[in-house]
Amino acid sequence: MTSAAVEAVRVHKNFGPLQVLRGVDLRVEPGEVCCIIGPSGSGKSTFLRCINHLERIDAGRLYVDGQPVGYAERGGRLYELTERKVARQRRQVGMVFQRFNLFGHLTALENVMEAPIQVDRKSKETARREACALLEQVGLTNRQNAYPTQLSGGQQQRVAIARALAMQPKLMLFDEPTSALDPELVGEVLDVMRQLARDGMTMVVVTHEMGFAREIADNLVFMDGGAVVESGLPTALLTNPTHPRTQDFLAKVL
Amino acid sequence: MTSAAVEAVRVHKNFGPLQVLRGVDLRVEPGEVCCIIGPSGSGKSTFLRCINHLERIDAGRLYVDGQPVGYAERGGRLYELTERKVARQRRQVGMVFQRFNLFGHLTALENVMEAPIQVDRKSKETARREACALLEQVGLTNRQNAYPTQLSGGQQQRVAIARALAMQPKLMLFDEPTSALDPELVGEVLDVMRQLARDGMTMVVVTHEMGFAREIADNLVFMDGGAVVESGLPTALLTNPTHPRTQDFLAKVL
Amino acid sequence: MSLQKDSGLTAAAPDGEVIKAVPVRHPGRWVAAVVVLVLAAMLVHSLITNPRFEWPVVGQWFLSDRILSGLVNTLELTAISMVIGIVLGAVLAIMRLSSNPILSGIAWLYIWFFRGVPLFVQLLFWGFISALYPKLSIGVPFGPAFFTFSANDIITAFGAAILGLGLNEAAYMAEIVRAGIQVVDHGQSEAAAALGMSRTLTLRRIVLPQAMRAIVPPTGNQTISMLKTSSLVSVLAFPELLYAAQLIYSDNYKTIPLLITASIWYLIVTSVLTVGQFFLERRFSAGSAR
Amino acid sequence: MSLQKDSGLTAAAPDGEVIKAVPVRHPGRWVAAVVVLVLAAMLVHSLITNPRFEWPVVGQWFLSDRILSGLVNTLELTAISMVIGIVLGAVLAIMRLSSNPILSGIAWLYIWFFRGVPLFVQLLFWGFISALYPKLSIGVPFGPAFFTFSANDIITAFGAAILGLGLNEAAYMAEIVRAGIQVVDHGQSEAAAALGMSRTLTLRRIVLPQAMRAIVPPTGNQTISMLKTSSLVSVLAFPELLYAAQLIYSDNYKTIPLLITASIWYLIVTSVLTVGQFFLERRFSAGSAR
Amino acid sequence: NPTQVGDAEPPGVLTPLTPDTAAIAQLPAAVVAKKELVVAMDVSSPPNHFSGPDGVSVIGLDPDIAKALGQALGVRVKIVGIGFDSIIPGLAAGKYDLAIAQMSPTVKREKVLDFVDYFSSGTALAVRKGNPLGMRLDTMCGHTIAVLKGSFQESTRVPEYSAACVKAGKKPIQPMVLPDQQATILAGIAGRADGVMQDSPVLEYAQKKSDGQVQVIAVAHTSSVGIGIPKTSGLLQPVRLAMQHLIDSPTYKQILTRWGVANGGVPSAAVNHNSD
Ligand SMILES: Nc1ncnc2c1ncn2[C@@H]1O[C@H](COP(=O)(O)OP(=O)(O)OP(=O)(O)O)[C@@H](O)[C@H]1O
Ligand SMILES: Nc1ncnc2c1ncn2[C@@H]1O[C@H](COP(=O)(O)OP(=O)(O)OP(=O)(O)O)[C@@H](O)[C@H]1O
Ligand SMILES: [Mg+2]
Ligand SMILES: [Mg+2]
Repeated sequence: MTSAAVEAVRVHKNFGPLQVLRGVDLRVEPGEVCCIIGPSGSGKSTFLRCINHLERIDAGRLYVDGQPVGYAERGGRLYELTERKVARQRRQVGMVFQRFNLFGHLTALENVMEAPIQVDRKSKETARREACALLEQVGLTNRQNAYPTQLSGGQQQRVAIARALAMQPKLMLFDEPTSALDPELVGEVLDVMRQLARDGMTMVVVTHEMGFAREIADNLVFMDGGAVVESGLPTALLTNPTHPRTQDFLAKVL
Repeated sequence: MTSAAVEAVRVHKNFGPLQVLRGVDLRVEPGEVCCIIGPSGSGKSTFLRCINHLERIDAGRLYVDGQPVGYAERGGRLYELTERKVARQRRQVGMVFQRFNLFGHLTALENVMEAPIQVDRKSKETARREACALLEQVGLTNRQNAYPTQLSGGQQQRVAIARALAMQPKLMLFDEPTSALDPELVGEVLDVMRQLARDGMTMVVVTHEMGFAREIADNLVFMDGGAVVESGLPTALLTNPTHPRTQDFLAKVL
Repeated sequence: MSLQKDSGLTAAAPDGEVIKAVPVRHPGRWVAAVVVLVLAAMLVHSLITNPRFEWPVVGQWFLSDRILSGLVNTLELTAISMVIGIVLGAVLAIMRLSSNPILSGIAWLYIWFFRGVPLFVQLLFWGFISALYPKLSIGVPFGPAFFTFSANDIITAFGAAILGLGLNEAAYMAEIVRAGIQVVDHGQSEAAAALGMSRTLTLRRIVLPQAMRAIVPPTGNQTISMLKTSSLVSVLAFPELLYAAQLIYSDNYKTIPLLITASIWYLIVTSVLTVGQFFLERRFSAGSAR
Repeated sequence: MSLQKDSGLTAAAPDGEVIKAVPVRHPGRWVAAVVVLVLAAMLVHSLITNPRFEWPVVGQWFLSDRILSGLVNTLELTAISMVIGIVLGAVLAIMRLSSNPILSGIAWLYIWFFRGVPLFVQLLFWGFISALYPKLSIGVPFGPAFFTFSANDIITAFGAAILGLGLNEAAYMAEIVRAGIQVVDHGQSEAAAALGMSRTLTLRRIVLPQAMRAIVPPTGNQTISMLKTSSLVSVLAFPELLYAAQLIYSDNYKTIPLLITASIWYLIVTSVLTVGQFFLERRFSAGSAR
Repeated sequence: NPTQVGDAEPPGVLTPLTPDTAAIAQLPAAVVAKKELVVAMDVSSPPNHFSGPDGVSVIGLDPDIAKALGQALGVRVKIVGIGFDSIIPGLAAGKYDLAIAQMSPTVKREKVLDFVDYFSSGTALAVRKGNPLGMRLDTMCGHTIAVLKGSFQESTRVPEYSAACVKAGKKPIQPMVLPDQQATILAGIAGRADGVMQDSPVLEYAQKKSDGQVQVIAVAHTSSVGIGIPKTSGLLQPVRLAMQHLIDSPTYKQILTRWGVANGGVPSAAVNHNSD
């Protein structure tokens, strides 16, 4: 059996007294597109951040590609990874943040080129070529020399997507990647993601757009109160939710 | 004839060589809800920011409540307003920013209370009472003592809405007020806004959610390339766009 | 919003295994720690055993009237001139950032001049302003004078010290406050403006509190530095801590123990200020991600 | 994405009237400007006409060898000790922010000690270390020594000055750098981490460049301050600018004109540094909203 | 609050000086009016002028001379202990009337101030305990000698010795000019300097107080030091007369003896008697 791309087993995460994740169970197969929906504050972003070890989980087990995230497992014991090894683990995982977090002192193009040059040690020319191609893909060629403060919300979001893709990760974590995009662009981003899916990239996508989820997801997950309530094929889940909380949530979709 | 709540006459705005607004014409009647849709980078946010004089326009005329924004008109000439008078003008206009811009050093509750106390000189108790009521309306009672960095994206967005409403402005500018919200909450925010509309508040709402626009708008405006391309009743515009650019845009809506 | 009430969904299922991981070993750091500790031990050992430090002399002077009154003078000078420096510095920083070229020009000139001229010279200037301007007069510029004072009457040695230290400090504080203000995200003042807050109000309630994170540590530097800088006023024969020690050893030639005495006092005051800085920083880091 | 190509929509319509507004009048500011200008004019006038300034003496010494060589020494001292201070300070700041209690403890101790002890005492210590430890030895701590040197051979006066100034400066710079790093939004390092950048790389490429906006102005302060602070090394008989002037007037008693000479030089160097600071700030403000 | 003469008097009885009517007659009107002379000196150099045990008063040879002059001139004397750098600006500012601070008259300095001789001292060479380098006055060539900034040793003695060295084909002396008295002593003790050259009373006092950590090994030359008087103050003549009056009285000897510098007397109150 090949190991899952992401496997979460009863993952718990607290912020002080606040229990944010209360036993998340999830399995994402390689090459699968998994969409997570759920109400605001249900812990979707926190879960994505845990997958990337930006937050430490408090209990449970979380594996990416069969490896525990942030730890090495030997003889049933967990050993913290050194910072360098954590970085290497993260290298395989791309992330688009909900708040974008573009590097403020770099232009759009430089934002995309930075990691390929510094982490992958690509040459400047190669990095620039690839970055330009990515920016073109998301329709930003004409704003590539603007700094993040000079970009519109949707432009920033597209740079964030391009920046994550530039590292050619095996697994992509998208946190509401189309929240600032107009319907036209949502369609374009969807195209990009379909292409990535065809190329075999695994994706975990938090989204509020049901149409988007329906279009792209292999597996749709509904989270609430820090746990996975229900999951399944998008068409099935969206049309025939079994759990009352899911029914409730979907009933309110416009 | 009463003056329009917002009147834009051939408004131009450049950032250096980049012409962002190229003659925006728009009239919003008092009590009207005007939704603006349009592709990313078309100048929607910039236009909202101009209405609040956060950006200076370069040409054209922009009136709020019959007064030129940021200027006094006497004898056909424009006189810059003093900073104090600009502040008084802005006091009447509420704004929810696309990036929220919550005050980082204040909790959710303090964010909402700050302006009523400092600008309107309300007592602490009154301000707190009203703020709590607003936060309850957007479903945030349990997180009211969290700082912005401790809030999820959707929670931040709701605090931003509550903060703007706390000043009881005559005109509200919403820049994608539901981008980070799940469908359930979108419905709730829609309820809040409907109530505001019933109470006679004028609103200008930039949004990417067509369903939302259809539900709430009295007038729907399609912007592209820094100008208003087409406007009209939402049902009419969404179902029978006349301009090819609008048709194109709407065709791609999922 | 079901997050707060226990949703019951996870209660039934067995809980996840709590993460108990073996931390990363950092042998290099332990070696560093041991090296530092050994060095510190050697230092302390030699401090205690080296007869040249003459600890009995330190003990004898540590609480003497002369040292203590010097200490009080130092604290007084530092406190007053830092207050002047911080307040005036904040005003200058705001002027410097104003869009008005006149205000920002004046502030620039002030900062340039007072950072440029050595404090020592400034102190002498204020101390002996009467050498340059024996009479100060209020009146029409280049015209008749209405009142005339003797400069020596107005500016005492203490006044000269405070003027010199405070005005000089203001120039440095202005740069620190300016840096702090500039670092605060512009979106914060936009949001405040959109709520109808005036520029002053925005600065006071929104920008400065967030700027404090960048302002406090360098201000701590300046304050601790001022403790020691104030010893320059010895040129005006104002007996602060270090000068008191110098006067004592200039007679009894116990240079090293007396400098140690003064240094211990400076370390004590620095410790108190460092603790104060810690609490200030904590207070102003509310809401920041770390 | 039709923004860039001219959409043709607005071309046909007549263009909006360009905004030409009468700016707000600020009579108060003009009054302030006039007052400052008049004061400045009076100051300059009195500077030029007051015979006590003895401008001819200033002119005579301004380019003299002794003053110029003092200036060169000052520049040298300032440059070297600021480099030591900034580099060591950055290292200390990073140590201080490390999650490792050993590293951050060592940095804390360093900062506490070197901010606490007066620079004057530190300089005396390094300069006259042989009065305390005539022999320095390398060997087993508390055990036998392998090599033994005379302290005076290792630490020259210049070396002592650099050590004293540089080590002291590092403690202050550490606080400045720390403040700068802390101010950068945590999301920036998270984004870098998510891209697989190591902590060092993140610091170097992402955090520090943005921290510079908070770091540069206080560092400008420290550099300009160091220009003048370095005159404390006169206690090591090292003739920098101010001390050179003092030596001259202690011989010919032309105190005021020689202090003016030195001050003018300090002002000139400060101007150059201020310009440098301006360009550095501009360089690091790329991408910031103002 | 500048340091003033308090009650901290060292042992030894001084006969009060009688007023000198001739000198009083020449006092400028301003001084007569305020009946006070303000005398500036630094406070770093025992036994000449240093801080008394109370930390406030200035005691030593120079304060005693100042007080005696006050008695001769029939005015109060206020003694201000101040950093050296403040003395000249203070005189120019009219804050102080006179400087009695062991100033050696030179041609350059006489352009700024007038000087009336009141004392003379030799130059001493001191070294570390036990004289490990075997220093002598005639073996200083090539060695580092610590001197005080602005002292006669700095301006004249060491350059003279150094010139002699060069003339004899040896290496010149390396002067090490330090800003205060204690730094010169410390440089000697620490071995930073091979020897210290200072006024003999200063080094002898240091030898006593430092338990012999510095050791005076030679005393040579004598030169006079003067009371510094601003050129336009009109005080030159009255001070000269009063000083002569003091020199002629037994009080002068009593003062010198009291501070252990009995052989430092000058025969007359010479004006601008520079040693260049
Ligand atoms: N750093 C933090 N400290 C304390 N509480 C936090 C922190 N980060 C998140 N939370 C809380 O954890 C809960 C889950 O947050 P999270 O960001 O994961 O929600 P989300 O599902 O992504 O919501 P949204 O759809 O609104 O983005 C929220 O209640 C939030 O307030
Ligand atoms: N401060 C600025 N400096 C330079 N260009 C800017 C600035 N702000 C915005 N722009 C540019 O102006 C154009 C319009 O921006 P605006 O934010 O108004 O777009 P928008 O319609 O709100 O788009 P979105 O839907 O993506 O938020 C964009 O191309 C953007 O890059
Ligand atoms: Mg989220
Ligand atoms: Mg926008």
